[in-house]
Amino acid sequence: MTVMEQRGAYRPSPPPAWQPRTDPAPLLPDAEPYRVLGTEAAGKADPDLLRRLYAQLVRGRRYNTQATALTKQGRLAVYPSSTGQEACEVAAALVLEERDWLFPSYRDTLAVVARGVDPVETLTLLRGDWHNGYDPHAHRVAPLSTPLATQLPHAVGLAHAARLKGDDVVALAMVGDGGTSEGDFHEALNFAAVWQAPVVFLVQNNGFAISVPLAKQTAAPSLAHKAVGYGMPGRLVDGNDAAAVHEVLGDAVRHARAGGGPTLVEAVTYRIEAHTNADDATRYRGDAEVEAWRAHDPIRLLEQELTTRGLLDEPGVEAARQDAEEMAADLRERMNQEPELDPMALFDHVYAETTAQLREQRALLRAELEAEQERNDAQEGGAR
Amino acid sequence: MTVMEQRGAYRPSPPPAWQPRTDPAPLLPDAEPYRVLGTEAAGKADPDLLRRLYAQLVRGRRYNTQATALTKQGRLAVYPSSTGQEACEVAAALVLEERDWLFPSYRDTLAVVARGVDPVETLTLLRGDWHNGYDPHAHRVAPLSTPLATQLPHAVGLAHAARLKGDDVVALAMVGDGGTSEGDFHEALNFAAVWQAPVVFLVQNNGFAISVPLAKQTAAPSLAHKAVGYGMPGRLVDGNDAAAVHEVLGDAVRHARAGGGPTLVEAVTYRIEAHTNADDATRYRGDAEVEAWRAHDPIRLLEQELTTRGLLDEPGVEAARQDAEEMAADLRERMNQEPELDPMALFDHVYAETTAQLREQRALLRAELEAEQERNDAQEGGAR
Amino acid sequence: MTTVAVKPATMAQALTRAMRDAMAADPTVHVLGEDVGTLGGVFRVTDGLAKEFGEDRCTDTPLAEAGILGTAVGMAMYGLRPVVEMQFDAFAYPAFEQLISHVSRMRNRTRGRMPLPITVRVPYGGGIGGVEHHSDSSEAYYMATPGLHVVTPATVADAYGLLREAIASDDPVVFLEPKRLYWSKDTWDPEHPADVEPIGRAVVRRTGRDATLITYGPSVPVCLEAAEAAQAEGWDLEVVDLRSLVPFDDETVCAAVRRTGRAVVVHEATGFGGPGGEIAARITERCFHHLEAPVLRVAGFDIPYPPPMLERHHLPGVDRILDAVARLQWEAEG
Amino acid sequence: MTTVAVKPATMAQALTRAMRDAMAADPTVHVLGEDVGTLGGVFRVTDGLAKEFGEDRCTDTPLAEAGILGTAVGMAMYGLRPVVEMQFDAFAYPAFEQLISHVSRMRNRTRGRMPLPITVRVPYGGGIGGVEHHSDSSEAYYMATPGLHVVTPATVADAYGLLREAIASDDPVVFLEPKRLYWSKDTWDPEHPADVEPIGRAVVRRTGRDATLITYGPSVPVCLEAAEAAQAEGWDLEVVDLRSLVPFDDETVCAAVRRTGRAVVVHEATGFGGPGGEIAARITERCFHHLEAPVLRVAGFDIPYPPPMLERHHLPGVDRILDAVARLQWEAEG
Ligand SMILES: Cc1ncc(C[n+]2csc(CCOP(=O)(O)OP(=O)(O)O)c2C)c(N)n1
Ligand SMILES: Cc1ncc(C[n+]2csc(CCOP(=O)(O)OP(=O)(O)O)c2C)c(N)n1
Ligand SMILES: [Mg+2]
Ligand SMILES: [Mg+2]
Repeated sequence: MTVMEQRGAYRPSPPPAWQPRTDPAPLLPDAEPYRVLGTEAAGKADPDLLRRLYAQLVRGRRYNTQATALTKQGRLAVYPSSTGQEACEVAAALVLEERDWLFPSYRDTLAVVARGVDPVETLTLLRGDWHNGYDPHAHRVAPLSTPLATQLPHAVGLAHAARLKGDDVVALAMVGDGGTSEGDFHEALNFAAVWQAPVVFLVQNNGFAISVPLAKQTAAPSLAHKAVGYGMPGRLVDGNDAAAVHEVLGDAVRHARAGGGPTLVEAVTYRIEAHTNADDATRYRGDAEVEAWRAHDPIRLLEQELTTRGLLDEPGVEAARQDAEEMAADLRERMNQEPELDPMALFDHVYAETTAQLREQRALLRAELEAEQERNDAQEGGAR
Repeated sequence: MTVMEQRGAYRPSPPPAWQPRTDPAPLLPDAEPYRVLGTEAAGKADPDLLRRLYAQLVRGRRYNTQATALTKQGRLAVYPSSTGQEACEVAAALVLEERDWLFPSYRDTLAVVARGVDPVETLTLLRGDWHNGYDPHAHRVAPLSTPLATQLPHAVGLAHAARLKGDDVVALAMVGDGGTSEGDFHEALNFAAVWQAPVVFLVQNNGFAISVPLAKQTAAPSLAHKAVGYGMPGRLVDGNDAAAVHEVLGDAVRHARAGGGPTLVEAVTYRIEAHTNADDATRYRGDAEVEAWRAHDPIRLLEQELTTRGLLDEPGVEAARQDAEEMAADLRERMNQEPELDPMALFDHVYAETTAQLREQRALLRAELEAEQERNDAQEGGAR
Repeated sequence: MTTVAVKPATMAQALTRAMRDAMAADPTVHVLGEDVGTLGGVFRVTDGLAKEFGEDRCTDTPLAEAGILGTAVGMAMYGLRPVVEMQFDAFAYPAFEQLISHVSRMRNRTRGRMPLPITVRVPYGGGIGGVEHHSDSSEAYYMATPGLHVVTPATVADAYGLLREAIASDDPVVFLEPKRLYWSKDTWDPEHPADVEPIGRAVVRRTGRDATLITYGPSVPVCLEAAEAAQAEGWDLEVVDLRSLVPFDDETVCAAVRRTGRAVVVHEATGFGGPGGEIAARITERCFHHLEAPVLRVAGFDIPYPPPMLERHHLPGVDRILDAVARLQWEAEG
Repeated sequence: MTTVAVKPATMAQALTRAMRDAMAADPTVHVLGEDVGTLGGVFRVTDGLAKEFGEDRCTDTPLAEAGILGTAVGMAMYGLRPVVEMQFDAFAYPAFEQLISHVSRMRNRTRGRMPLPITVRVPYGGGIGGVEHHSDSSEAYYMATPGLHVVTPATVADAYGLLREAIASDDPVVFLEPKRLYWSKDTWDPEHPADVEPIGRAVVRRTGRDATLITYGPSVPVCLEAAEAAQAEGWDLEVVDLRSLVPFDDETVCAAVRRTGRAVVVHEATGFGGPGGEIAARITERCFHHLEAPVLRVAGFDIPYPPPMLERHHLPGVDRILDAVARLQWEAEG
């Protein structure tokens, strides 16, 4: 038998049948951000929900201006404002059940407050008396995350653990447009999809990562298009339309709770203020763009819808304003009090049980502070 | 003016026009892996190219079996075979121009050899006499990368640099299905798309990351679908069809060279051997699957096409086999020689200029080796 | 410490048994990592766990170390006790940010409200002929990170006992497994894990009068061998196995050094910036007037880990240890 | 070293000038990082570079540190000299794998054929009231990694000179910029960079007879202040500014310690596993019989970096340094 004959006995066959692991079509986002306010869909929205959203938006805006004011008074080390993004912040909080978990980034203090955490405790990180002020378990809110996108795998792990335990808990994780470029974003979404973890990823695309505009961040058709690469649905929504954000997130949360797995939601919005009070936005963007977005203000959008439909009147507006003022006054007053500081606390929670090393260092600091106290007392004594 | 009237003066407008940054439709991969061999498309394929591919595939298979044999003889510390994946390996090498760059992973020694690097120098890492054997600049081949996906940003940076310098150089980077889960994969593809860097990403989806099957690695419709999330085209190709892989990669290389930016290519293939000689594949997969893929062997596929079309006859097959045997004999012989080892080299390339510290340590080792030598000489002297 | 001899087992087997027993005792213990399920890990240390406890308890993850550790953080937040396997030392580096910025700090950040009882198992060190990136000794990175415990066994009994303790700890523990001791064998009684000293205690493996070798993990057997060889040269060496780099057992170490007045720290990690500097410095701070000579270090050279065929020149061996002992200024003594 | 006084400038300005001059002199120098272009960096250290040299030379990257350093590796492979900015110390951690597994090893891996002349600028340290993750002193991680140079200026002139040298170096340099010295001012002559000592040399900033303070970066001014204050207590202190942690200048340091017989190492990084251990250990190895007391360390506590309102308790200050000097066993002297 010749070589060719030998080979002829072998008939290569087609590859084992290939099929897409999932149908990509339903995963792709709509061609335009989904909107409710000012569209026909608004008619189907629950009036009560719209009113609750409105009250929270007004509070949220006031919270933002108050916190920014506190930076000027030196009461906060830094504040990244979510002015203009209140619809996302508020909807993210309101869409969750009590048993669900929220994973905020540093910009999302408003979502944390809207979820019910004490605003003063929420601002602890940014005031600088400790790294985190609230008990994460009390309200099921993870600490505000500063390293970008690192909170996303946490949300996935928590949601996965809840599912393993048989609890129908959903985790909602927030991240910025810039944060989507980090490897952690990728790894988190992939784990979530493979594990079918009940988690919702909310990307607030506010146009900028500090000074870097979206065009330098990604070439994707939209950030929501990233979803298909993980095998999860991507949704695109007008991030200034509170009703739309609430609806899209609500769908995603229900989907996740029902065992349908994760969703990626991109909310298109805009950061009206500078990155933080320490930033100078005039270095990288013009007024015209800001003004165009001011004209699409999330509060005004909802206000118009509500008034047009007769769901809000002047006293209603006034009541919301009043409520927000009270919140602000309370916040102002409490933030104007000096926080209680205990330097010894530096050693208390490094480990479950302190080490011999840390005991030594604790003693050193204690002795220093006592000596300082003595010197101060002596000086005061001298002065007296 | 009442509050409502004041507010009435403000008319919220739609958001600044939203549009996808790129049209997603052309970025999506075909519904099935692209095939040439055994289809009508084969008629258009260049006979010379097919013959060249065939000769290289036969060499490649022989190279794989020879290298595996060398592990059994203790001449290689470890060998990750690309048996079954030769079409991808060979096409990746042949599709590039001399001035282009290849970024291989540890499994891609065959692509490196097919690009013209001395097989012995290529195997240095796996023999264990040094971490890399060849001069990367001589053949424009980066060192084999062991940490998964870390070579991808390198390829992007190099391609970007070439473009900045005005050189029409393309970088082709290889990675496995498992490697696509790493954050570096994500960051590399994103940078490439934003910078429109002339780089082609070739994912060899061989079904497994060591023991972990694709289904535990991703829920995506296909790995090629990830492309759309970066705003680059994704292509899906039968990785055992050398003509198809060459064509798809060729298109991507030309596209990149012409300034069209990066492409993600997923080649669907199969790892016929265990992960490496040290792995036991029976722990995680059955024979049936392997056999199904053996029946779709890249060499036989091409052989059938060539013989059917009268482009290959018995002497041609024999010549290819002969050529491969010579390569194998040469490799065997040269790998059976002990590599020259110079322990002092450990200190030579840590820094451009050595440090006082390293000089001390070098002296220490030299003294130890001299003492060892003396002891050995003394023993030999005693024995004589 | 009494170790009841029962039957010989390898260190790898003891580690497997530790996870198995921990999983059986506590349903919140979950193992995750690359290839830990069906395959049982590339070193087979998780062999059988997926079969016994199911894939939800011992899970093959996607291939992404930051993702593995990051999701483990979330699992721990929800009350689980994840045991994470990093496949090799150098492949833990992608998870560095999660480890430093979150795992080590979450308890402190939340004033104790959100502890993270995570065990990160890292096969480490050389001597197994591994190609590049498979032989790093990365303990200096972990030691420099407050909030982590850093533990490494050198005996089969310790492998079991320390891993059980690590998993039970309410703090994150980086558990460094000396690769080249995986196949070391010893008799050991899994029924008496309490016979093992707790995390945070060093153990004197050999008493001696002349000088003290301070070491851990893969270098413990080497130091014991060196101590035997030293007899021939007339030195009686004490050998301390640190077991736990964090917390560090100053008491045991300093007592051993004070007894002998001379000390050499031995480890595979590079010398410069490696663990030995810290160890030598703290011994000197505490035992200065007991020292007849400076504390010396025998460590890996200050170079990237060598290729397999050259690694023997890099690793601290008996001769290099004895040379260091010889440099402990014996003349000055009399 | 003569520094011709020309006009006062801040350290940040000197750094900008160094990059500007390097870019003007060498077209292969490229700056990249987050916000380095249009904004000029969050500390404005790259201010004006994009405008002067175009966005291709000073590039705002996507937000991904591993991607930034990883692409810089590729750029260096093609003959460019990337200068990478990491926005803050803790945000360099995502790039750790690229740094350790590639940047530090590529030259060695390729036997010198593929050097990577990359400068990684990392603003580091505390004292600026930064919230969590904005004040880390991460130098111990870099020191423990062979193949990297680790450099940190403490003066305006050094900021310019060392950065020029780092960029010109054919090796990767981790260039640590003390955040709280960014706005420190000094007269300094950019026309005479050669007046600056090269990388690898420590400099005695103040001579003294009684004890030597060994320090670097942000702690240099603190040590100089402490030395002034010590005069009042009757101690004449020498202050050594290391400038370069890798390579380490044993010669200058040991000469200074031998002169005084007593030494304290001062840095912000945590003590345990921090740079001070290495420094104290190597001094002791080399100067044992010149030491009247053990080399002591004044360092950050072994805790995660504190929140802004408590950081003053953590940072080594004048009092804590003087307390350490007082513990240098002066009684034993006479
Ligand atoms: C890992 C990491 N890198 C860098 C930073 C510094 N940083 C803080 S905010 C920011 C921009 C974030 O942009 P985006 O994700 O869009 O969120 P936004 O601020 O717009 O809400 C950067 C670069 C960080 N916090 N973490
Ligand atoms: C960062 C990193 N993590 C883990 C490993 C260990 N490892 C080596 S190969 C491999 C599987 C890779 O699978 P894939 O990417 O599909 O490539 P293949 O081996 O199939 O070619 C793993 C986990 C590694 N090399 N690098
Ligand atoms: Mg943003
Ligand atoms: Mg694979």
